[in-house]
Amino acid sequence: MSGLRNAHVGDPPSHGGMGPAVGSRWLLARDEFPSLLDALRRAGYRIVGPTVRDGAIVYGSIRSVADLPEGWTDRQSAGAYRLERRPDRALFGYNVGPHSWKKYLFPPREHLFTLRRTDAAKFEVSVPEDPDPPMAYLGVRACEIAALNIQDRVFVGGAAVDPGYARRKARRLVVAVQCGQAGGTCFCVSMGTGPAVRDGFDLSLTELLDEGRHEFLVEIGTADGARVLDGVPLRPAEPSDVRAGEARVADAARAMGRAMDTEGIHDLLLGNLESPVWDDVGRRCLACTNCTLACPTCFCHSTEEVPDLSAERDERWRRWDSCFNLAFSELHTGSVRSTTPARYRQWLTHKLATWFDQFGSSGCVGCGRCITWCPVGIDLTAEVRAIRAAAPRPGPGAGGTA
Amino acid sequence: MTDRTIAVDYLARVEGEGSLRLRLEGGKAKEVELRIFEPPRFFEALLRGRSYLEAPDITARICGICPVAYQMSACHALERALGLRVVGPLRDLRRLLYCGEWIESHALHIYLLHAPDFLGYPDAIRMAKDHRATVETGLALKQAGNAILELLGGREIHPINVRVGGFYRVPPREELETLLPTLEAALGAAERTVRFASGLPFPRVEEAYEFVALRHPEEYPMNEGELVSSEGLVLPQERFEEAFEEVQVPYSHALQARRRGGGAYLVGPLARFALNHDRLPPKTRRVVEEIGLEPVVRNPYRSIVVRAVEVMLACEEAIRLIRGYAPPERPHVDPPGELAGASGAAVTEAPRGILFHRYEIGNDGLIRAARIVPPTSQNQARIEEDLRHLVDARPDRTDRELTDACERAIRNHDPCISCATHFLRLEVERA
Amino acid sequence: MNGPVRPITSAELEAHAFLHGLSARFLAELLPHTERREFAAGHTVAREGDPAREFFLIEVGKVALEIVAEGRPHLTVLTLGPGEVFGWSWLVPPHLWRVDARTLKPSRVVVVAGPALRDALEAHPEDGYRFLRRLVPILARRLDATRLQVFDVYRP
Amino acid sequence: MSTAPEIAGPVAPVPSHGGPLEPAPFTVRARAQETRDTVSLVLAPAPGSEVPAFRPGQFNMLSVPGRGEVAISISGDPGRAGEWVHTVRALGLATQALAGSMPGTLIAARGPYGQGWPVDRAWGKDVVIVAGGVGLAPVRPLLLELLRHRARFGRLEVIYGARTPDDLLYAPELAAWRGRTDARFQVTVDAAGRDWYGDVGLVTQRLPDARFDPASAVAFLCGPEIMMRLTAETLEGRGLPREGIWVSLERTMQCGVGLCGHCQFGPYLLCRDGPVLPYRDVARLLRIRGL
Amino acid sequence: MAVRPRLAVWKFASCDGCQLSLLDCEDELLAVAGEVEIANFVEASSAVAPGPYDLSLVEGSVTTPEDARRIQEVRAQSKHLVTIGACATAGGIQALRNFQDVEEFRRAVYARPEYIATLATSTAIRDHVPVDFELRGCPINKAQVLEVIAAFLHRRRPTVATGSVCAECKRRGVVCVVVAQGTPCLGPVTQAGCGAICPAYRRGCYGCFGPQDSPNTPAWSSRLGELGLAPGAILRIYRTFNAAAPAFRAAGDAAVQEGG
Repeated sequence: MSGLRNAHVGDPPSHGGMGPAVGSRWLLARDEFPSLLDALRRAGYRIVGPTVRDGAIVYGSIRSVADLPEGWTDRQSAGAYRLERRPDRALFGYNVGPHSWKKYLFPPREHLFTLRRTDAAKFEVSVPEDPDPPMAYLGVRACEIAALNIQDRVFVGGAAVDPGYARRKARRLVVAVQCGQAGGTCFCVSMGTGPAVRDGFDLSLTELLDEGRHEFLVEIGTADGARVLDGVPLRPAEPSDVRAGEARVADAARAMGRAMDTEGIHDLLLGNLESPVWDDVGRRCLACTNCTLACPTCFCHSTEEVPDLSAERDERWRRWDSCFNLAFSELHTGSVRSTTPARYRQWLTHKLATWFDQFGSSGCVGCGRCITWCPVGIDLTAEVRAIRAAAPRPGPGAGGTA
Repeated sequence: MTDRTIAVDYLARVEGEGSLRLRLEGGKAKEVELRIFEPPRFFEALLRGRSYLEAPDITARICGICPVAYQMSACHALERALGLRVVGPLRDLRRLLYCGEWIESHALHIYLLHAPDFLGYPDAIRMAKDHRATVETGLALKQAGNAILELLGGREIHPINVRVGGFYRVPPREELETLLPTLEAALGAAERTVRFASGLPFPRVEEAYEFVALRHPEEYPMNEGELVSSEGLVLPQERFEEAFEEVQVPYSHALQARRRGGGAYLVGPLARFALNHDRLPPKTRRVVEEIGLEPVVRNPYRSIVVRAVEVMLACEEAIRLIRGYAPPERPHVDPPGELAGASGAAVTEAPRGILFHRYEIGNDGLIRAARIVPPTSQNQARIEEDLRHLVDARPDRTDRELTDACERAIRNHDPCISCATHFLRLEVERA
Repeated sequence: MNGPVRPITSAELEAHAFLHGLSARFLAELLPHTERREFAAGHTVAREGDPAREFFLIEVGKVALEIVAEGRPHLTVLTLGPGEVFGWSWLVPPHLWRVDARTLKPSRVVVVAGPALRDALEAHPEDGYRFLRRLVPILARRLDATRLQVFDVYRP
Repeated sequence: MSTAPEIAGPVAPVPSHGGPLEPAPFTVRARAQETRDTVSLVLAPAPGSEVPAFRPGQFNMLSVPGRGEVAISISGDPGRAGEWVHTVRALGLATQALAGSMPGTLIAARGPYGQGWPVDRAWGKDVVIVAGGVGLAPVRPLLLELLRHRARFGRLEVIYGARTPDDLLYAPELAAWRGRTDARFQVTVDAAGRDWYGDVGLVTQRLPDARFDPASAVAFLCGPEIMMRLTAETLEGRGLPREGIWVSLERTMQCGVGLCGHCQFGPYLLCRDGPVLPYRDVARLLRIRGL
Repeated sequence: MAVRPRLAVWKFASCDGCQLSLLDCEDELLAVAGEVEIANFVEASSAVAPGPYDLSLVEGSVTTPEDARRIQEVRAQSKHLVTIGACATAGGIQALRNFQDVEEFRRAVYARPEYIATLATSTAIRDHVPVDFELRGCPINKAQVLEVIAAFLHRRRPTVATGSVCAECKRRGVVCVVVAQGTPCLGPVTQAGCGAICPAYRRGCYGCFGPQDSPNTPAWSSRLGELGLAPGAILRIYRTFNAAAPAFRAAGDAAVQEGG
C-alpha cells in the first residue's frame, strides 16, 4: 500500500498563477534542489530542517543545501545512536534524530505574557512581541506528521486554544520526506502512522537514488504548497517514477526495527495497572525525563511566574516538564507519583492508552526516539510485551484483571 | 601610648578570610603576622589517586576567583608530564580564556574592592550612589571578561570546558565573533579605567620589591615564559622549586614562599609589568605612554593603575585573538599511545601572580603526587614587610587609623586568600 | 436522677437491636442481671482503669468516650447515640476500662452485668457466637475509624 | 525575520491576548477568618468587568501576583452574580499569600474551570452529601443551589467531618443549616475537648443512620481521597448503587484548561473532565496507588 | 521606601566562588542592593552591620571546631538561612577527606601538621543547624541565586527544578553525549540547574549540582560499567564535588564493593 496514490502525470507547473494542482506529482533534479530552498525563502519562510551537529542529525536553520546531512545516515538501537557515512550522497538518508518539530511549535521555554501592576488594584497583561516567523519544516517524516496532528489536537483541538501554538501552526509549511529506510528503533508500521506520508503535508518529497539517479519526486499536498513551487524547475513525473517512490517506502516498511503489538492495548494497560512489570522497569528507569522530552507528542509543561525583585512585574513562562519529575505530581501533602514505577506507568499508560480517552488517538507514533534516547535503553515495545505476557489470562468466569 | 595591642576581626573586600596580628613595641612593629585562617582543604592530598583529566576541574575549586589560573597551570604541568604540546588555535583559545579571567578578576578588584579605598566608601554599592557611572563601567568591564569565560569556558566560575590537551569543545568562528562588540566596548571602558585609576590620589610610598614573573619572548606573559626576577633570576618555569621554597609559619594555615637563600618577593601585576612593560600591545602601550606611567612601579597603591593596564591589554589581546581565530581540527590533543609514569611542572600567570603546579602521574593515568604554590602564599611574606614599613613610618596613628591603613595596604595586593586563606582578623598588640 | 429506673422486660430486651434474634433461654438467663439506668448529662459512667463489669446499650441520649491524661485536656475520641453499644472490657482480661465514658446528654441505657454475660456466652456457644458476630464488626469499624483518626485524614 | 511572506504564509489572526492562561484583576472585597488557617475571600472584579457565572463544584486559578498560582474551588453562592467567593486554607506559600490578603488586595484570577456537581441528577431523589475538611468549600455552592430548589428533591442528609471543632468552616451558616427542619446536617469531628457537645468520630460513623432511600438517592462526596473511598464503600454497603455517587478529586492543577498535563488521573484530565467525576468511573482507579 | 530586608553572606570552608556568583550578577547587582540592605557581606563591603538578618546566605562547609561553633551563631542571627553551593549543601570537594585519613592528609600537605586545626570531616550546614533552603551547584547558578533571594523577599517558593540535568539538555536541544558518543555522564542522576553546560560542551556531566530528587544510581552505575568505566572510575565520578551527598556517597560505596 503506497501513499502515492492518484499519480498525476501531465501539465507542467504553471508559473505565476496558483501553481500546480494539489495532488499532482513532479520531478525535481538534485542539482535544482537549491531552487526549492530559494522558493521557500522567497515565499517568506524561515527554513528549518535536518543538519549535522554534535554527532547527530538535529533540526536547525537551513541556509543552503550544504547545511543538509548529505551522505550521512545513522545507526540506532536502544540507548545508542551513531552517525555513519552513506555510500551515496542522499540528502535525507537518515532516520529521525533526537529533535522533533515540537520544539518549533511548542518551544522548550516560552514567554507567555507579563503582568504589570498599574496601580494598587489593577494590572495589565502584555504579550511579548510576536517572535514567530513563518517556518517551513523541511524533511518531515510520516510519523512526525502524525505527531504534529496529535499535538495540534492537544493545543488547538479542544475548548482551550493555546494562542502561541495556534499562531505557529498557522504559519508552518510542512515539506514532508518519504522514508526510504527505517531505523533500528522505528515501529511506525505497527502504530499505523507510516512510513508512507499520506496527508497533512503541503509538499512531499521522495528522494530517488537508484543507479546514479538523484532526483526528488514532489507531490503537491495543498494550495500553499503549490504556490511555493512557483519558479521551481519541475518536470512531470512518470508512472514509473511514482512506482520507484512507492518502492522506496515499501523498503522502509519492511525494514522496521521494532514492532508494537497494539491489539487491545488500551484495555491491556488499564487492566494491568498493578502488573509486576512496572516495578521491574521502575528499577531500570532513571526518571531522567529523556523519553518524554524527546517524544514528539509529549506536551506536559509547567508554568513559572518570574517576578522582578520589586514584584511589580511578573512574567509568566512556560517550560517543558515531564511526568517523570517527582515535583510534577506534587500536592501539598507530597508527590502523588512518588515512585519511579508509578511515574513510568503514568507515562506509558498515558502515551498508549489514556491518550485515546483524552484526545481520541494514541499518543505514540512509533518514531522510536524514546527507545534510542533512553540512556539505559528501555524499550517501550518490550515493556508492553512484558505486560502482555505477565497479564493474567481471563479464564472462564474470570471477571476483571488481577 | 607607644606600646599597644590592636585587634581587628575581619579584613573586608579581600577574597577569603585571614587575620593580622601586629605587635608594637616602642613605636616599632615588633611582630607582623599575616594569619591565614582559611580552613585547610588538603587539595594536594585529595588529588592523589585521581585521573589526570580531573586535575583541572578539581584544582579550579581551590579558588572561585581565579579558577582558570588553576586550570591553566594544571593543564600545562600535566601536558609537560605527558609530553603534549598545545599550539596554534588551541593555544590562542587558552590565552583568550585567560584574558577573560584577567579582565573579570581585575575589574572586580579595581571597582568593587579597591577603588572604594581611594574614594572613601566602604563598598562599591555605596560608592555607586555618588559614582554610579563609574561603578557601572566596572560592572560592564567585569561582565565582558565573564562573557569570554562563559562562551569559551561554559560558565564564569569553574569553567567546564578546559581539558588537558585543549578543550572539550571549540567554538566555531562566528560564535566567537559574537564577543567582539562587547570586547570593543570593553576596550574603551578599559582605557577609561586606566585614566580613571591614574588620576586617583596615591599616598607616596616606595617599596624595594624583588619582582618575580614570567617573561615570554613575544607577548605579555600569561601561560608561557621563563621565570625571571628583578634581581636577575632567569630559570625555566618548570624548575620553580629550585629557586623558591615554602615554609610553614605557626600562625597560619597557608605556607609562605621565599627565595631560597633569600627573602620575600612580590608576584602579580606590579611584578609582571615591571618585567614585561616592553611587551604591551600597541593600543595599551600608547595609553600607558600618554598617562606617563613609569615602567617600574614600586608604589603598591598604584597597583590599581597597573591592574587597569592589564585589563586593557587583556581586552586588546582578546580582540586580536578572536580576529585571528580559525577553529582547530580537533578540540584537544591526546597523549600518544600508552601512558608512561612521569612528572611535570608549570607556572602560569594568575591575575594575582605566578601559580606553580607540579604533578607525578602513574602509567594508569592517576596522580601520585601534587604540589601547588598559589600567588598569595608567595606574596604573604612581602605583604607583611609592607605592613611593617607602614607601621614604622607612622606609629603615632590611632588604632582605628592603623587598622584602616593596614587593610588598605593589604588590599593593594588583591590577596586571593581563598587560595590559601580566610578573613583577615587584624590584631594589633602594642607591648 | 442518676441510677436505676423502670426495670426492663424480657420483651424489651429481646427487641433491642443488638440482642434481637438471640435465644429466649439465653436472654432469660441475662434478664436478672440486666437493669435500666438513667444518667444526667455530664455523668461519668465509667473511668479508665476501673474494673469493667458492665455492657451498655444506649436507648436514649449520647455518650462520649474520652481519654483523660493528667496535664492535658480531655480528648473525646468517639460519641455514641441511641442503638449503639459500648463497654466490652468485661470480655477481655484484665477487665479494666480503657477510656472514660461520659454522658453528653441526659441518657437512658440498658446495663448487662459482664460476668453474667460472660457465663451465658460460655454456656450457650451458639448464642455466644451470634453475640460476637454482632460485637466484632462494631469493634472493627471503630478500629478502622480510629486508624484514620490517627492518620489525621484532614491534616494540612 | 518578521516580513510577511509574499505568497503563502500567515493567514490566522494573531491573538491579541495571552490566551487561556491570562488572568484578570480582582480585588478582595471582604475577608472572613474561618479557622486558624483558613479564610474566605470575596473577590470583586475590576470596575466595569463582569464576573463569569459558575456552576457548583467548579474552580478558579488564583494568585497574589508573583507569589504563585493555585487552583481554588469556588465556595460562593452561584445565585449571586458579581463576585467570586473562595475559601483558602494556607498550606503552601501561594495559599499563604492568598489567605493573608486583606480587603483591597489585588488578586489575579481566571476561570471558572472544570465540571461541577451534576445538580440536576438530584431532582426527585434523596440527597446525601458527605464533606470532609476544606472539602466543604466546593460543596457549599451545591448546598446553596439545592436549598434554593428545596422542593425539587427528597430528603437531604449532610454529613460534615473536620479535624476538631476549631476546624469547622462557615460556623454561623452551619448553625443556621443545622436549624433547618427540611434537611439533616450532621457534624462530626475526629477529636474534641469537653467543650464540644457534638459528635466525635469519622464521617463514616454517622452514615449508618443517615436517612435516604438507597434505591432513589444520589450522593456527592468531597474530601480526602481515602475518606471519600471509605464513604462510598459504606454507602454502597447500604445499597446505594455506584452510579448514584459523585466524588470531587484533587491533583495539582497548573493551566486549568487541559493543556499542561499535571492533573492527570488515569484517563482523566481533572481540570477539564473533573474535578467532579462519577464514582462509578473512578472507583477502581482510586484503589491504584500512585496513579 | 519601607525598611529593606537585611541580607548577610557568610563564608565557611570554600573557594568563594558561590558568593562571587552574587557579584557576577553584574546586571542585577545594583538592583538587588536597592531592594535589600546588604548588611554583612565581608567580601564586598567593609561596612558590617550587626544582626539579626532576614536572609543569610551561607557558603562553605564546616571543617573546623571553630566553624562548628560559628554556624550556630549565624543561625541564631538569621530569620532565614539558605545554603549556597555544594560545600554548604553536601560538604564540597573537601568532603573527600571524609573517606580518608585526615591525619595523613595533614602530613601530606604541611611540614608542621601540629599547627593545623581541623575536623576529620567536612560536613554540610544542614548537619549542624536547620536550613530553610539549599541551593545546589559547584558553583551555584547566578540566576538561581537571584531567584532564591527574590523568592525569600516576597515569601514565595523559589522556582528551582529538582529533576535531572537531562531535562535541561533536552530543552536546550543538546545531543545526548551518552547515547550519541558513549561518553560517561552523570546527568541522569544529577540535579538540573547548571543549564546542562557540560553536555552542551560535549563532555559528560560531573555532578556538580549533586543528586536529583529521584536518583537511580544503581541502574546508572551499571550502565556506566557498560560504557567502559571500571569500578574505580565509577567511584571517582560520584566522589567529586558532592561526594558526601547521601545518594552519591551510597553510589560510591557500591562502586567500592563492586571493585572489591
